[in-house]
Amino acid sequence: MDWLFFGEISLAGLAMGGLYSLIALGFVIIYKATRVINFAIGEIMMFAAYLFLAFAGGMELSPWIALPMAVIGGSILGGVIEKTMIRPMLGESPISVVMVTIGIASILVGLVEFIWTADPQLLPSFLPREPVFIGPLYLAPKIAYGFLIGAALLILYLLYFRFSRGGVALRATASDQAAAYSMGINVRRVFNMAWVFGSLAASLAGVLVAATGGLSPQFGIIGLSVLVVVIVGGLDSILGALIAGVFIGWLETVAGAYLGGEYRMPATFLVLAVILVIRPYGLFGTHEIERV
Amino acid sequence: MEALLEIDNIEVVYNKSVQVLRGLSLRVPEGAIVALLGSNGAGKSTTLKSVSGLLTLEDGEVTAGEVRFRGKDVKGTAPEKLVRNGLFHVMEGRRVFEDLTVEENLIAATYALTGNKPSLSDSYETVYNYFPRLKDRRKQLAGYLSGGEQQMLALGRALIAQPKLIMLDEPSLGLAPLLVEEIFTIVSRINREQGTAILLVEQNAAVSLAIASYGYIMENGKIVIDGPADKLTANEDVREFYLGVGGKEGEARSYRDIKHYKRRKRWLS
Amino acid sequence: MFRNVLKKGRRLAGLGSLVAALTVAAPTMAQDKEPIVFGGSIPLSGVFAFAGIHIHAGLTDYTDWINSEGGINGHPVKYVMEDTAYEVDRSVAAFKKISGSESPATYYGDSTGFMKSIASELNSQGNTLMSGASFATALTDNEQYPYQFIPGPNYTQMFGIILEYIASQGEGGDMPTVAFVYSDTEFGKDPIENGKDRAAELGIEVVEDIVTKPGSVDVSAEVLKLRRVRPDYVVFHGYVLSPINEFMVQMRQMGLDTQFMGTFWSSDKLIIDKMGADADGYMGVMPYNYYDSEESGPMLDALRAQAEKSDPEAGYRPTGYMQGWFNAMVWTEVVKRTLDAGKELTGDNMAEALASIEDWDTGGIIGIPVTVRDMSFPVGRIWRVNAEEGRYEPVSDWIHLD
Amino acid sequence: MSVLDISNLSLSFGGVKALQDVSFRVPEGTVTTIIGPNGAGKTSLFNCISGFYKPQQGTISYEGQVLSSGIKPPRRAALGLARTFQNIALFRGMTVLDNIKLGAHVHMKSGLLSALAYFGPARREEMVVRKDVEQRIIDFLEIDHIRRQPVASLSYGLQKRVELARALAMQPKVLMLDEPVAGMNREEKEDMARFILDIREEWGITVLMVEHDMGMVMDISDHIVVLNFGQVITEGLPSDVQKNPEVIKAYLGNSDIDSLRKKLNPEGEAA
Amino acid sequence: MRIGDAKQSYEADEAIWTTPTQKMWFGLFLLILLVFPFMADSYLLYLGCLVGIAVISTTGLNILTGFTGLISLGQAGFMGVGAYTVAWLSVNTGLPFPITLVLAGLMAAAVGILVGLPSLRVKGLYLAIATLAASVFLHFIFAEWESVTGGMGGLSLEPAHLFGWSFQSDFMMYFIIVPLAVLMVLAAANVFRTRIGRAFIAIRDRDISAEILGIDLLRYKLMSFALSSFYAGVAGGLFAYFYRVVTPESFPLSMSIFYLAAVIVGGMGNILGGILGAAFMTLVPEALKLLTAALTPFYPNAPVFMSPMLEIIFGALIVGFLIFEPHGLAEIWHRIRRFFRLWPFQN
Repeated sequence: MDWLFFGEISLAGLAMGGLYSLIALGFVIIYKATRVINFAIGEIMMFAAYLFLAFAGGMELSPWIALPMAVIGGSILGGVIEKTMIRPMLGESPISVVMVTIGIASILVGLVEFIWTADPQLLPSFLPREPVFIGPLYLAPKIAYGFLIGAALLILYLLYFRFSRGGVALRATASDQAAAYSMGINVRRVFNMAWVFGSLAASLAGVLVAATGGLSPQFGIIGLSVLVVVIVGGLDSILGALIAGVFIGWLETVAGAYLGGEYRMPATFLVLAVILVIRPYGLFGTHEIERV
Repeated sequence: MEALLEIDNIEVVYNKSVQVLRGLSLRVPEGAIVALLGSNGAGKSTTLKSVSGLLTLEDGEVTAGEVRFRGKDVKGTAPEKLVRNGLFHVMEGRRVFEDLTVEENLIAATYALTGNKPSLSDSYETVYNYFPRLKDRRKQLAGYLSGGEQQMLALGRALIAQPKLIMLDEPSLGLAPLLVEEIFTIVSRINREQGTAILLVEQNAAVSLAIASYGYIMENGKIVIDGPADKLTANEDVREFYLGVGGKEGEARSYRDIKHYKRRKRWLS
Repeated sequence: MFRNVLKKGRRLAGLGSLVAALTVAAPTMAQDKEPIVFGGSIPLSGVFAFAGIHIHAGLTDYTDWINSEGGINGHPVKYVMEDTAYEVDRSVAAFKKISGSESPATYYGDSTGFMKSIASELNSQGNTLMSGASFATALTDNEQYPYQFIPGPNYTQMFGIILEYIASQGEGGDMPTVAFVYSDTEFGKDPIENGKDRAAELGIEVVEDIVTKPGSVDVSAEVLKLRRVRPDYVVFHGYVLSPINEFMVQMRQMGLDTQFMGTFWSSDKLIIDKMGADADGYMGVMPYNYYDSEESGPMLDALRAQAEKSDPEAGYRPTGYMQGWFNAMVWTEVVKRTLDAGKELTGDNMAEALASIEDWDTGGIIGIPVTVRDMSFPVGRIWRVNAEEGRYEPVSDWIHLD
Repeated sequence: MSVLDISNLSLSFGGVKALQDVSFRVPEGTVTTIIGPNGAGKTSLFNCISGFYKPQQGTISYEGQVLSSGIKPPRRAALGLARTFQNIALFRGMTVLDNIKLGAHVHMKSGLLSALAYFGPARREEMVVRKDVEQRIIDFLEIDHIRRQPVASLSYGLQKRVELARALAMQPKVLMLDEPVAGMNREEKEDMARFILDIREEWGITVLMVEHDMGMVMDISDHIVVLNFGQVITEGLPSDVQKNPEVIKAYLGNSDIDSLRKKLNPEGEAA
Repeated sequence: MRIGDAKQSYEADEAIWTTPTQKMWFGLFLLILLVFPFMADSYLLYLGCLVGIAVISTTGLNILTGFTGLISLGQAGFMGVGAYTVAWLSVNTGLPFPITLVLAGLMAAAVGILVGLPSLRVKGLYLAIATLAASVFLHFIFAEWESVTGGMGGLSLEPAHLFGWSFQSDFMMYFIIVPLAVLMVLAAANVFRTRIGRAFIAIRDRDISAEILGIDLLRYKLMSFALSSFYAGVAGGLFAYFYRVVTPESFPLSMSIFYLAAVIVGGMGNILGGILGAAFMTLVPEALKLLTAALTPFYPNAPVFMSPMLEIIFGALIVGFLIFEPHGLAEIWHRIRRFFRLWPFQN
């Protein structure tokens, strides 16, 4: 076995996995606070990436201005979606809400095709292009720097949730909605913030992923991989999202490299199936006890 | 004295079909402890929820009557606004945020303070002063606290909010008698030292009436007996209510007799 | 983004006035003759929309042009299409709808899957000739698909042309090595087996073959794989843009001097537009002249003039446009030959007319006269990106396979 | 003769002891009631009997047979243990009639194929059940006027009655009722009490219930078991239980309120 | 008191059509279905067949998701199993279509049972993801098991045949698809008149109390999966005969979503809803295409800018339905009927 090759593959996979973790974090924030499974997360990522394209490519702004603008745009989109389409669904069955997010995904794809046409796109390159070597291991620079930016936001988020008052409100709402109300926490605002923060993470990841892989209206399919990540990690577990994200990213890449590209999805879904059988609520998810 | 909280003839319906309160009225004067007693399913918790606005979360609705807090009608006010206005509801089962630490639980309660923020570290000290045990455990996850400590934390969160009125739902639930006494002693102290009025919902009549000045007993969504605490204690009806003993001649038929009466009626009709 | 919208808005307005003109002109041309109908299942949305939109433009412009030339033997041409989103069932629906109401003589199919599933219907109706976006090898089987043809070389033949070019670059016993990179789709897998056989015949070693999903995927692992085997050539097939760009950029960052090549749908100018300088040196196989090539000819000039007329602001027209135009051109030729022979426009008669095409001068669309073989036009040329000029330049002569 | 025999039952959830060493018997043909303050473990006990919770220790015998934890809830239902729930557990998407017919599920046999075709065995069996449900239960519980209504539209009292009807359709030997009259008004309670007594007397079904309404409990129970903090404090006839000081303390707390008041409020009167 | 209570027998009371008027309408409906193919052009026929297939599959999914409460994102996968079964049998054995369709249903049911196995432990959206995983595996098998499935190129098959008849045209296929759809919908309605259907609904509404009533959860959940996938399998088999080519790309995830949307838009747990939802979801894109066609004379570019609009409208329809009419088309239908029943002349 070629260990150097394995090392390089693994490194690439882990870095990609870091971005998965970031998206999964966005997903979990929304789920934890609002109990909504957001099937449109891939499309929100896509939308932000197109915004970046518009700002950096179309309007020729510096990428470093375009990036925060696109990310903020994506998070505003999340907030608007919550306010206009998710809030009216409060109290409806989870499947109906999921279906709403699927509908939203379709709307976003249509919008993107309408505004930017269906042509595949490449984002203006803005990350350094010198090869990165970690010891003897080569790592593609886009992935390496993408990982660093993503990890920075991830750490920022974790610190915020751990130590800020807003983070406490979010976690309190996630833990017990009615009790949060009784504390004077404005729960509806927390819902909205969760969508904004969740979409923000997804948007940044969207731009970074699109910067390495390119962009098209079908970009949202990446949401499927993220779904695997959060189910494996546990829908409501931030830790789970982080670990599962890195793991699934690694697994996809290794399976793709050793078995062939057509094995990427089945390999991760196999892990998913195994997890569902042995730990139905994911590695770190909480199992809600039902009262008789 | 003008009452801090006045509930006037309210009716509450869940899911648009199940009526739980049927014309209930009660008053909590400023600075007083009032006990609301009654058996399971009588509608005690519903009464509190209809005041604090948490009813809507369970698809319940106040269909008639009025709720006034500090002289203002508060029906339909968002729960978080009520809290900021000085009305704190400690829900049944304590409902601490289990995956937050003790301190974070207290931080969460500071959301009740928006608008008037005194020095927060002072208010934490106040809480730890009443509940020294919480101070030792303030970095611990609330989920790992014992039942009694969780109840203390629930009360501590209420203290942070510096409310005019605390509505306490079944603080004795599932606690051993000694612990119940400890908690009630502190409740009484809070009332005295902070001047906070307390509406206490309980099944445990003795401890409640021991600290309350006034009591209501409810059944089937209505108040059946009320009066000053010491009078209620002496009242035979209270015993009857809780234990089904006695009952004055002619007032209540036995359920066994009713059976035959109804049966006859049915054959006749 | 906003510029794009604006641009599109203007384009729409322009077309609106153009149509007003056309509807006036059409009746005078139509006179008494029945129109010839070109039908089409066109992927204006979905994964293939980027090409579908230009195919649609090519077909529309050709129709306008031929009508302005007086139609086919005096018959006006009518182009009727429907969007399919590149989904087989919707394509079938469109076909049934259009063939039910318009009886098209010829029809554009948007995918291999559609063209296969419609074959039995087409064969039983027997009055429509079909070609389309697919260059699938299977469709050259005349037994099964008697009324379907390919408007260029099929994918296997494209691989043949590419491999022949690669072999021609080898000197003496020193044959270059090659890696195939293709998408995990029916389209992507089509020529791979045949391609390997052909490479073996030519003595070229296929050192690696890599399958990926098409579109936006991370390919760093695959790039690392190629880094191990260091192929002299990498041939892409079954992609439009991504992840070709990523392979090229990353492999160059690693210091490899691999030559990259691609088949028809992977050889659009899109690659230059999006990749910029990174696209330099990329090669593609293309049966038609590019819109901006230096070649000329009466038909190519007509095409440019018509494109200019229909949308003066669009500038360059992608290969999908050329492909759409060429399809319609072949249809016209076939219909004309059939009518000239005094025959009815049946599938059999048109297929026969198609098969009779020999040394046909395409007026500059294809640089040499072409002959139909097994319902395809096995011709092509290797082009190479000159990033500075922003276009493809020919690096080989036209290759006509026999 | 006891139909249910609970012995030394213990149950705990992660350190919290819900039941400790609980033992008692349910005599056949009686109305036996379990009472106790909130959180005393009454519903946990029901859940052990119907097989949802697996007690860590102790046994439950039913008609002399030990119900091991391998006997799952559906099997227990088939053996004749029927039950209603504290928070009504009707199927909200169905009519009253369908809810009740569901009770007869365990006694029906028709398979999927005959259900798809409907003609033949499935229909015959449905008709038999329909007739039985109509004549035996709907009539008895006086709910014929609502049989076609979806249960979600019914009042609380009627929903409880439908739940009872459904349990009866199971043809049980022991009927377990979890708070059958909670939340009802006096009239509804009277109706329910009458049904419970008739079920025992006319149908010979043993009733085991959990209830808080002491008036009704004392009137209609033959045997009372008192639980507090997961333990049996006492059991016996209603009249005996009422007088038991332990029970009084469990319900009223320390009856010497004056001393309690001093203890809780050492520094004087409440404001 | 309702008229329904005045029935002569319980049997009459339990019938699907309880009044002569209802029977008449149903008869009329059947008559229309019978006459339709003789009046319709090939496009309408095509749509008729498409709606028929969609009705079967939607009804199947409705059994699982609407009535039993088990969300499935694997419907397209199950249809694929049915389609490949038919295709394989047709290529390798040449059996007549009634046999191949039944086998397609059974094969899909078997796969359905396998996929349903986690349903005892996994609930709600986790289960939905488990079924999604299943459809990913199925797609993988379709694409890679070349000796059986023909790989990415798929399988082409001969027209359905029976007693020497070949069902090549849509006209002929209509007479297989539509009667089958009617039969299968009626069969599904029958199931919900019996204990099995009630058990499904009980599991959906409250699985714990269903258990107390003696309903073996695993058994009935698997039964629901089997029945639902049987319907999907038959629908897939018809799909295969209809298009006569089956490829892995014929059954994408978007198809599963399409059927789930059909169930929801129609009305979950409502047989009529399944029919309405299937028809609506199939016909709305067509109607929008008519709009495109109407615009094209004025804007030749209409097809280009209308196609993204279609996606936007599709999404907006789903979102709008769920927000404003969560009980779906069936509820709207009932409201219309109530309105007419309460017309001035009736009381």
